[in-house]
Amino acid sequence: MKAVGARLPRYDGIAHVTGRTVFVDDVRIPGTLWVKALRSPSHHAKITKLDTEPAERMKGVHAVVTHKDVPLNVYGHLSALGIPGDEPLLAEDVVRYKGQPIAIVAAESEELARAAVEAIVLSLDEQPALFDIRKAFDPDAPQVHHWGNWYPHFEAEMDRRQIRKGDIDAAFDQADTIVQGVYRPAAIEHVPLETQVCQVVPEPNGRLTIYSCTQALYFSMGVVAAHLQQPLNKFKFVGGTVGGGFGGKVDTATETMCCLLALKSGKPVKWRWTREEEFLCSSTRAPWHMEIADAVSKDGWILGRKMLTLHDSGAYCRFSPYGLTKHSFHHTGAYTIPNLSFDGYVVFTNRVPTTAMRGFGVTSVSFATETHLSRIAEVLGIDPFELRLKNANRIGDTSPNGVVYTDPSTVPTIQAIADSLGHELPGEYRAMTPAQREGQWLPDHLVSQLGNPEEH
Amino acid sequence: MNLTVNGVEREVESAPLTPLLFVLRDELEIESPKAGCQQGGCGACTVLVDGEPRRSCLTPVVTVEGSQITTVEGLGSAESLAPLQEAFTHHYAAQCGFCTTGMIVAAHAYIEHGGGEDREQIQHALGGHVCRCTGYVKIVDAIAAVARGDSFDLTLTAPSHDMTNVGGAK
Amino acid sequence: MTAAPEVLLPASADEAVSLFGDGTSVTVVGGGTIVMPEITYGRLTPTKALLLHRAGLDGVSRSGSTVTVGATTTVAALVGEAAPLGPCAANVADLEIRAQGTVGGNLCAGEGPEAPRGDLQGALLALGATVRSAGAGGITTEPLEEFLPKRSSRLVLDVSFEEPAAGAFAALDRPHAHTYTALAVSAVRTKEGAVRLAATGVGWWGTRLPSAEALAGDHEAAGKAALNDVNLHDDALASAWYRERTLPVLVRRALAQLEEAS
Amino acid sequence: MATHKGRGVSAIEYPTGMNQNGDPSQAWIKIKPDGRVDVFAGTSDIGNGSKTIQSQIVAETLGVPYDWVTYDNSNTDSSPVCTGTFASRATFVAGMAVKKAAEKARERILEIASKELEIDPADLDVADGEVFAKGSPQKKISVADVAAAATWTYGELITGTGAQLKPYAEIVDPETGRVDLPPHSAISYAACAAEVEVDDETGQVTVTRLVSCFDVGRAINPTLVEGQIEGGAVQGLGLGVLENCYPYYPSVEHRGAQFGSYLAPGMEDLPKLETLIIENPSADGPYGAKGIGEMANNPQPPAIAAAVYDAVGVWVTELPITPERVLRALEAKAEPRREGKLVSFDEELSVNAIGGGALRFEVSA
Repeated sequence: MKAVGARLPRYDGIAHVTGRTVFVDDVRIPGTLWVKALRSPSHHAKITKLDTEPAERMKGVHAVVTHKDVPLNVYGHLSALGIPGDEPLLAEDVVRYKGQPIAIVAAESEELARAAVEAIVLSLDEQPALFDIRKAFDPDAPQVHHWGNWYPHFEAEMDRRQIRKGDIDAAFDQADTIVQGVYRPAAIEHVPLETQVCQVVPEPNGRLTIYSCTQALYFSMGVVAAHLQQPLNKFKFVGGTVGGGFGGKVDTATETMCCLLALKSGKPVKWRWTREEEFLCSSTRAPWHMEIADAVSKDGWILGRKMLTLHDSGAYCRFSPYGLTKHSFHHTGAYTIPNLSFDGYVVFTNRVPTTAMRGFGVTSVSFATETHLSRIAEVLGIDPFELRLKNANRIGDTSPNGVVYTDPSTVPTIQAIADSLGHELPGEYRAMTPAQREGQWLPDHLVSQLGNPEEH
Repeated sequence: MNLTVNGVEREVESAPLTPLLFVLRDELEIESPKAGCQQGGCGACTVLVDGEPRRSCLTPVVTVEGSQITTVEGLGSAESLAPLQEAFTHHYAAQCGFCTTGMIVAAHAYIEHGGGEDREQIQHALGGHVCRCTGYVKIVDAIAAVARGDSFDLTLTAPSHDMTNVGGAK
Repeated sequence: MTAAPEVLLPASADEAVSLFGDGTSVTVVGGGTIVMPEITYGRLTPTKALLLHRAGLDGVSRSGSTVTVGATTTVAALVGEAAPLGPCAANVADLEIRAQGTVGGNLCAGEGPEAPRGDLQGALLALGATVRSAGAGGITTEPLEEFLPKRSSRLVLDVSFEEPAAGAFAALDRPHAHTYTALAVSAVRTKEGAVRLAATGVGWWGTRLPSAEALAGDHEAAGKAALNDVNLHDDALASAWYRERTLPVLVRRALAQLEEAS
Repeated sequence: MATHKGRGVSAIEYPTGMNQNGDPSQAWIKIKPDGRVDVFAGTSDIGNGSKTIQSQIVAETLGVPYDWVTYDNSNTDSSPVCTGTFASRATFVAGMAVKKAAEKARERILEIASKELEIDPADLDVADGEVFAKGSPQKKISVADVAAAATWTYGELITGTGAQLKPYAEIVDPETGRVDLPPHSAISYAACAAEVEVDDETGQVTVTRLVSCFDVGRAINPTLVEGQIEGGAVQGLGLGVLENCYPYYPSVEHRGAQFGSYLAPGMEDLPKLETLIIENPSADGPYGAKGIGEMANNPQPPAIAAAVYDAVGVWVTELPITPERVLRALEAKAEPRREGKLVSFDEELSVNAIGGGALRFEVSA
């Protein structure tokens, strides 16, 4: 029988329903130490004193690790993409968000590890904190990041991501109406049912076996290897069975620290985040601030779009520059808009760093641009299905960065929704296909943006 | 202290206030109840205590001394699946699988108490169980199917000789 | 490592009272739904834990028109009661938590870390319930209003109320089975014809709404007046602003329900 | 009190694979002496079903039953590179890697079968675990016998390796954002309709129905695709009306640290979900598949926002659309500012007014 297209049973289905799937927390290793972290109680502060000795002296505490124990404490997870590192594995002289790890301990029980964390002496000099990305650019805003309050290292050391296409000023001159709006989706949690969890076993041959819930075994192995400055054959990542991820388990939030504790103590260690840590200290989806102004004609063509995006990156950049770039590439949504001017900034604040989450970079822009389109339909008095179909991207149209669309399905998906709701479309919209534009669907303003789909 | 877990009487040494969840997982090595939140908020740790669904993370072990504890292991096995296990498999009601065991145990109590196939009733009965993957649709489908008495053709199977897991087959 | 707490397992109400003593350093564990996470998360390290599951403090009894609810009666056991208590109990958390959480715990539930707890307090305040409790000074019986401020040092034995002529319960829609109610209003018409109103979610424990009661004949006016009786706060579930807008709505809805039920 | 009903729509697109590409996945396959198949890949299954999908792709490509395939993603010693399970790449990119590995193994199977059957490999096909001559299927040999022959007669191990990598698309002009290569592997599309009920006194929004249509390229396993769409729809519901780490954003006060105060959607929040799948195959995906896992939670929030407007006539453009935000909007009853040809909805939020002039976002009317 055919395997592709068939509703074959899940490979892991029987294991899941019988409770026999083994997640990281279910791996039993005798003699394992519990890990807990000393986390910053402050949103922004200088560390004036950090004394781990009282914890180290406690009976049953086998290792305490601070930034001094990390061979390469600051490593950029996306350095391969030209995004430099800014985030220390363990805080050095400053903490920039509440919950930031400062020191980690391994002890013989969870309770003891918690007590050891409490025994560490920490003194902080509180600094002014910044939470509002809209205020980050104010001259008197507190500086919250050593690079400044927004990411300055895009290509050519630009401090923003730009998209320019066509002639934006001409489009706004020609417009009958300009519709402007602001969109602000919230930070949300990934909420995997399995919290971050890791176990590390130091093997007799000097290798480390890392039981990990990472969504990306090799990526996380690369991160650990970089921090520890060791070759990949020093590590064996074991995992591949993850209790939900949604983007948050790309962060490699526990593995490196557990390796350091396993090496220092010479014993297996385990770190299972509490649900409260997961809610309060794990990275989130980013909050965004998006302003859109669309130049539209009275018959419903979108002639041009200006957009300004502020991405709340939290205290460090993690994957945010990547997310903003992806966001910019998709800021026209499923439509063809020939004239564009986009500026986007990755802005630092004193909240938990934000990271990838399902739909990374695009969930925000889909909300903004689609809600904006609904408003345009309302302003112009045009059926929202027809407005969308009219501007839908078609074969041969070009994307914001000049790439030709070869197989867009915007038209059939919209038609399918209209059908399922029993929404009557006029004949010309019912008959529309994604085929290359012609006739009434190729007005003058869309001619110059056309590309050749055969070349791609 | 003695507990009867999945029909087998077990002696336990954990301190009396220890949550049943950790007695099961850490002392008895019955790992199907999951430590999803330890706040009573997610249902991943739900087990049956004398047939009633209980959050094992909220239950001091001493309060269930002498009770019959049932986990998903006690409902059926890979070789002999319980109807709900068949239904969850057939309907793809598990994605990551982490909430699944708690869901099945709670659904078992729902069915045993005469619950029917009405979707709202199922959603109400299992309303405290969080699943982040499935959107719940297929979970409700599976429970409704069992309530209706559907039977499932599971002759078409995935390879059961190997369950790739963290750390290999168990 | 801290020593495991001493666990006290009374087999009768009398024994529970005697083991509780004046309550000093005793942590009472009813259903465990509130206490257990605190212990697990290391915020509460009991030296003595009094577990009530075998103390025989559960059950609902009726004597004439007086209803007495034992302290370890589960919230689930109240779901079938008349309004406002039944619907209020049904609105607490989810099926499994209701089957585990107890009335005593709900009354003694203090300031939750993120939102007010103790959803039943509103219904029982509206019912004019009295609480029988043990602790320093022996066993006392007092109105719930007077009990609430001292709840952390008392052991609840039972709570009693007179069956009302009619009752009503209105709450904000709960978007998720685990939330504490952001705001709820209970209303009661007593057999003598008086209207009693109370709310939860308008402060850190249940609150009577005397100003609203005084204007109960005019639902709109009563709703507005209710704002005089409360200290609204921001929390994880709702802002003071939002509670200010919706408390009058819920008072109005509860009074309308009450009128229908009467 | 009045409950108002409304309906809204949206249409979206989303790239498959990492933006700008450059994200490799690799796999290798070996065939046991009885023809059973071991697949080694480094793709984590986070519940999305990549173990199943990749096993199906291998079974299809090799022409063997699904339950002959054993899939091992358990560790980095035995499995090669996979950049990871994110960016909707587990089916599209990693699935392509296992397909290529299976194609190589299939070639070896046909070569050995060719020796056994004395038929040119080009004239052979394989299905249901048997290699047969095209046009005369009675001339056949089971894959099991081929594997046995490889092992015991020819002294060979049948393997195949595969790697998928689309080259990194450089931004060649940072002023305009132009790229030198397509920055995506494929683009998937979806449209959605939301129906809501809004209580105009409490502001409560209840989403009653979500209809979604996704172009999935090719549904390798239709039930798993439905599962992604349904799961995504409920996360989209959370984004739209429930979830918020910072209820008083930008303030960090009152963050919820419990399931009791962080409102991940529960079973009782479930609207009626309807899922439509259309298949417009991608030239670059395994069997035409695209990846839709991530975008599955993107179309609901704007459709819900439009539905709320349809119901009560206010635009709530901060997510989630909480009861409080609805009430505030109803109280403000803000009309857009109209000046010349400008229709401006959200003055007060604009960074025009803030930022000390460092950012300017000017729209000439």
